[in-house]
Amino acid sequence: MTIIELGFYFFSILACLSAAFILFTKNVLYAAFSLVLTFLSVAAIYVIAHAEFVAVTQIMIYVGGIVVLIIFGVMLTNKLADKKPISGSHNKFMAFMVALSIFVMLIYTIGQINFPLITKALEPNLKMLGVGLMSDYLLPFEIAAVLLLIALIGAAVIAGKKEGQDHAD
Amino acid sequence: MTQVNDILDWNPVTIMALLVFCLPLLSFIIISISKEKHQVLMSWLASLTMLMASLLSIAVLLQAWSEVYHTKFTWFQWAEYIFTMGLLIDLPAALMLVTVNFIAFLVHLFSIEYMKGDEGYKRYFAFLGLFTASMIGIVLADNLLVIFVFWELVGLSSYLLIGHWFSKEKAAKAATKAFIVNRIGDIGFVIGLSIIWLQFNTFDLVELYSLMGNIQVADGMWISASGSSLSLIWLTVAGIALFFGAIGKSAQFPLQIWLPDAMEGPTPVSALIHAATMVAAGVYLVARIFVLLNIDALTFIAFTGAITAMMGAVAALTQNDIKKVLAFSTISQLGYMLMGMGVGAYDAALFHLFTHAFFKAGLFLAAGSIIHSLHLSNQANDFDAQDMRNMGGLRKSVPVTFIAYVLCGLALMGMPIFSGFLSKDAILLDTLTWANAHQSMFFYLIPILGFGSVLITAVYVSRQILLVFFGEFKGQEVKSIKENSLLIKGVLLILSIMAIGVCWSINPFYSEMSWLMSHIEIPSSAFDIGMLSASFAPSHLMVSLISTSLLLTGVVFAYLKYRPEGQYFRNYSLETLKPQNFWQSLSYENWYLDQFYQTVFINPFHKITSFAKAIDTHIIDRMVNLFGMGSVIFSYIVAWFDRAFVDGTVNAVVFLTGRVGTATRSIHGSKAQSYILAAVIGLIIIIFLIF
Amino acid sequence: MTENLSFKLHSIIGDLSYLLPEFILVAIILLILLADLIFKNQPKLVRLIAIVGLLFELYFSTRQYLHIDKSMSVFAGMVTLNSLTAFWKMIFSVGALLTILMSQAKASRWKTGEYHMMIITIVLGANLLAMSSNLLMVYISLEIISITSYLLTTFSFDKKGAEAGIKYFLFGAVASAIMIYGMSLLYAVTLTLDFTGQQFTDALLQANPLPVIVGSVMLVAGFVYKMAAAPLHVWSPDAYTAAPTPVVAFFSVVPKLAGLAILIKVILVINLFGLGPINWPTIIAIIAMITILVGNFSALWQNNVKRLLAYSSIAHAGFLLAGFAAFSQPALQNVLFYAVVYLIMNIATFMIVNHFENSKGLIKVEDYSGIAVDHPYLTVLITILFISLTGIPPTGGFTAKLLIFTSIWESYSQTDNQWLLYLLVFGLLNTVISLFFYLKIPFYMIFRTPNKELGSGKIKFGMENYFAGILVLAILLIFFKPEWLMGLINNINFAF
Amino acid sequence: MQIEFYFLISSFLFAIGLAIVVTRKNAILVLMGIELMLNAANINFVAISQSAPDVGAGQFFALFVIVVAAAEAAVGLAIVLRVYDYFKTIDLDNINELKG
Repeated sequence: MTIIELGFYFFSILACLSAAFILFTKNVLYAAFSLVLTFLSVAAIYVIAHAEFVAVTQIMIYVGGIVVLIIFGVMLTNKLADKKPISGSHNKFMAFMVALSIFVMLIYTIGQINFPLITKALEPNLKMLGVGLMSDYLLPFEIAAVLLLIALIGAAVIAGKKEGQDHAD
Repeated sequence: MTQVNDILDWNPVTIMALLVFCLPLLSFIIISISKEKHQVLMSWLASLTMLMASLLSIAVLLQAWSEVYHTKFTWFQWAEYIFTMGLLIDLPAALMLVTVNFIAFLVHLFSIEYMKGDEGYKRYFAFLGLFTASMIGIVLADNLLVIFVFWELVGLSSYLLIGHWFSKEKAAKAATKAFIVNRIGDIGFVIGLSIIWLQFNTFDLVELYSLMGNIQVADGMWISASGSSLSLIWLTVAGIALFFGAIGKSAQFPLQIWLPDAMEGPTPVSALIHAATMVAAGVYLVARIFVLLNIDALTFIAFTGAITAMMGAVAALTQNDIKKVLAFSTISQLGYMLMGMGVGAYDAALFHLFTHAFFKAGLFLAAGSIIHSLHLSNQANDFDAQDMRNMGGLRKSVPVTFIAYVLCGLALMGMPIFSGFLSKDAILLDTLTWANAHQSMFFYLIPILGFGSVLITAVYVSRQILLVFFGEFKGQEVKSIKENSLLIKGVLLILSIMAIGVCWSINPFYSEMSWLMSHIEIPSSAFDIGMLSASFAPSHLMVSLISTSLLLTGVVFAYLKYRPEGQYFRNYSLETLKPQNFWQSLSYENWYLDQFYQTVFINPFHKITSFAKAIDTHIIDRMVNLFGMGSVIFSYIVAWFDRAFVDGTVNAVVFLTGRVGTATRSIHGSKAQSYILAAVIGLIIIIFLIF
Repeated sequence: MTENLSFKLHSIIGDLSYLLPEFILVAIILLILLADLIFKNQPKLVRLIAIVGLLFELYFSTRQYLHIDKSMSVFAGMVTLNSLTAFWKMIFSVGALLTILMSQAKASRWKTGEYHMMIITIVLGANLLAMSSNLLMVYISLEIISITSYLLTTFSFDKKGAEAGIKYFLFGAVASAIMIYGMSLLYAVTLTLDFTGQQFTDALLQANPLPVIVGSVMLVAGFVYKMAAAPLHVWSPDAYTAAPTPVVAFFSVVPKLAGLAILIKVILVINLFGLGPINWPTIIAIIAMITILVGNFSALWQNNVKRLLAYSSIAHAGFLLAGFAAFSQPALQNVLFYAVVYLIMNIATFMIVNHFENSKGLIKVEDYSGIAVDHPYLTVLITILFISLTGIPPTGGFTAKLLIFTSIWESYSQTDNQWLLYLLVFGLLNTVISLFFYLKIPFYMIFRTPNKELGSGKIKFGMENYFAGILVLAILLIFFKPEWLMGLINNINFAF
Repeated sequence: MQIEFYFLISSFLFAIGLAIVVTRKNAILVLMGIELMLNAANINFVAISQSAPDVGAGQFFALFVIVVAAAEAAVGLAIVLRVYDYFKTIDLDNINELKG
């Protein structure tokens, strides 16, 4: 067992455990921190899969952006001073059945896929990604820009303005 | 695939016919955009256009007497198929054209007086124009699809006219009922259309006639000239499915329930739509598609018609509403016509269609005249001018109406020298011939039902005449009842003259000598209908004698039972509402068909729909409920485990209540996520099913 | 590598002109943004920009429709352009134009600039979705539509809007997560994202059935969700009830048809000429049946007009799918025909409903009692529209349904797939059932006595009613002269 | 490392994400579940890109998913805040006023 394989197992188990923790914890803040852990483990898995840039992006955007947003959301919607941000759950039995059957189905499916073997070790691919973004993937790249613009404006409108209030506040 | 590329040219006859179609449409448009203060002027104008249309259609009839005119043009093209539209004027079409226009003209005239002062006067005349135009569309169209289009338009305008007094809840309901029941018949029409399309790739009637001439029937397959073959059963299905459309429109068993309710509309509308024209469209449709029908389909039609004739006649026996009696009698007479079509008496059935149109319009308008007179007289506030229990002795007050009513009534019974006798006898003769041609006794059921209906018809017509016109008036002020204006009287007189047999045949006792019937040719069908192979043709005289004696028996029976001195007449008042025995209630309630549909279709349908709604919006909650229960049980087990192994009882009870609380709370609400859950489950099921 | 790259760049620069309509859309978005920043509170200016821009876009899409006769792969295979996609683009821009025209009355209450930007963004997404030939492109354009839709749902800025927004958002996000998981499975099987290529088809044909089934179903689920067809329709009644009416009209047309466009495109590929593990015609037929059933039966008891129309649009999605289930070129033409007719009649209905809602505050069916007395013109219009939605002559709705049923029947007689027969009979029965609820509103308008509380009296006759009148005329015209529309559709080259 | 292992983890994360989405009442937690599901798909893409002939495709897809997820999260949280304004809670059980 090489060190890489060891790392892979370690981070996979970490990702799975921290994800399961989100499912079971009652405290929303703990869940958010556990999510950070999951994202970091997944980033590590990306690195093992020779996708360094994706891993960096994962850390930058997910850990640095989305989780921060989420934690802001938790804090804005809970009066932390009074009590812990606790939230329950429901539909447990049903959800368990559904998630289990989805999981089993996916496992079966994976067993049926003829995966190609990884023959070559990939060289660092940052340049390839950069060139790709400006050539083959130019159109999605530009469209994603529009998407971000609209999402930004929209989020500002939705979250910012209450009915009857002016631009002043 | 496309057989039609040459477009047939216009000629003077078809142009005239097109004009006949456009005139009522014009009247509809002009009246809709005119101002309300000109409404009386407009109604005269509408009558005038109808007069012009009638004259034009007579001109068309003269031209089409011995020749068929056909004009068509491309409507639209889809892939390699061409859909056309056009006019096909043969003798039945031309006769129908005259009938529709002439009766529409008379109804327009009648309505000017009848609807005077009505709130929706303008709307009424506008819709009348729309209806007439679409009816003419059905008559002239050369193409099943176009017929279907006008078929729907006729349904729509009839809907609007039945609901004319929409502020009456009953009228609005009746309109909806008529529309929906008709649509059920239309499903059959559409299925028939699709089968015909599949086999022949055309809807054009003339082409269908020639294509049907070239089909071959071999090994139970139905092979068209182009080589397309279908199992023979589909030919029967197509015929019956198309006939199903006619069942809806012509109010045949089992869809006749809408017609009695449709009497909520103004009486002239009932005369035009629900007696003379629209309901006859079903019969006319069967005539148009006659060559498409094979023996099985025709037998089906014959039995449906005969059963309806009997059921309608029986239901007419005990009605109290003057118009409902006529409505049921219409159902019964339409049954006659279809029975005639089914046994191959194409000419006789059409002949009955025309004679019936006139005398039934006469009866309805006479009834309308009575109702109008009673409305104008001084009666108590809650007086129901349509209820026969309020009438009696009216022959002195409204003599002209009385005469018209009796003349048309005699024609309806089929009394010799009246028009109804000629056509009804022709049909009965043919049913008997047809039954003879079949070997089984079973087929004699149809002539038996036919003759039986003659008897019952005589009874209910006599009953109505006796109850309405004889004896003493049951309302308050008999003196204030006045005969209507000259306009109404004139219309009634014209129609009652048309009820006399001489107008239709030189010899009013012998239908074969009718100028009309002898000209209608039975289209040559690919199937042997069985008329020709009859081993024994019954004598005409014998049929006439049987039917006349049945008729007289009926009249005598009716006189004995319903005569003004009799017990029935004396007891006949608003107080004795209830039918006295099972048979009477069966008749009064129209064989309990409405109740039957209510319990068998509508109630379960309501249940199913509310169930479906519940499924869509609540299934998740139900599932959650179920699993909530499951988790309660689960929690009990856990609790029991706790109690037994972990902790003391006190703790366990606390824990248990907590658990039950969570479980019940999870039963409520939770829609957003339940939606997701349901969707995911749906996906899993789909994947599972595919695999 | 460098030569290769410069070649690629050259071809991309050459391809730029093919995306002119989309560039115009982006330009409109930016212009509106600028206009909103520089001239504050100028709703008229914003509307003007949007309308003129959309007209330009429509013009260029039409040019594409007229001049492109074979499929061409543009932007390194990200999108394909042919007359079919150009036709879809025309439909989308007409839908957006009509929506903007009808939102006049209320737009000033919402944030006009943002509102128009979002409508245009959805059109952009729909255009790209219809064109895309790469799974990545499909995902991004679908997300543009979805994210903007979540935002627009909350644009009524009230409690209901917020609730519908969050429900829609959660449902949509899960659906897209499922969709990309399906994409990843298909990618694992085929090792390519370009689903129009040979490699994709070949790999699917050789693969084991289970991964293909799971992957395809998860992928298609995303489109079915966008179309609001069963079993992923549940979000739409809530969203339609709460969102502003013009937005609902827009939702019920543009994203739905965009979903249909990509669904057709993808399924024609993964059907693998009928050799694949999934019998797609049957699956589509079943989905169509369930969708029609759910739409019609749930609509029966609705009191809220918008909710009723939401279910009605679910049912129409079912009919669109039913037409597609026939799997033949004429069937596709008929689906396009139905789509156009549906666009016209649905938007026209919403125009009138919106008008009543704005000027008289009519929300429930009962509120429409006796409207006919004061507004005969609008009553006639709405009656014709409902007749068309039911599919009764003489309206375009009838012709469209007739064509759909004809193609199902033809396909049934050729393939003997029993499900198609069931679908046909079921569809016919459902047109009768739909009569019950479609007639409800005209019934109340004509046959009920007016509700005194709402007050009678004429209301201001808005500009949009003239547009509604024109659309109704178009519906009637399509019935009498269907070959005009048919001719447009016949020009389309269906080779993918 | 075999690709199967990546897929195994991803299917586990997907199932857990789904379970979170369906069970947790708090809207923000549901959002976290969605992010987990997206990550699961991303792992697949990245894993396959190691051996696919077109090396970049999977990684590009993952990149774009991350970008779109960011936009989606921003919009989602904006909507959550709006809901909180009106309902004073983000417990999905209580956000249920639109009825069928």
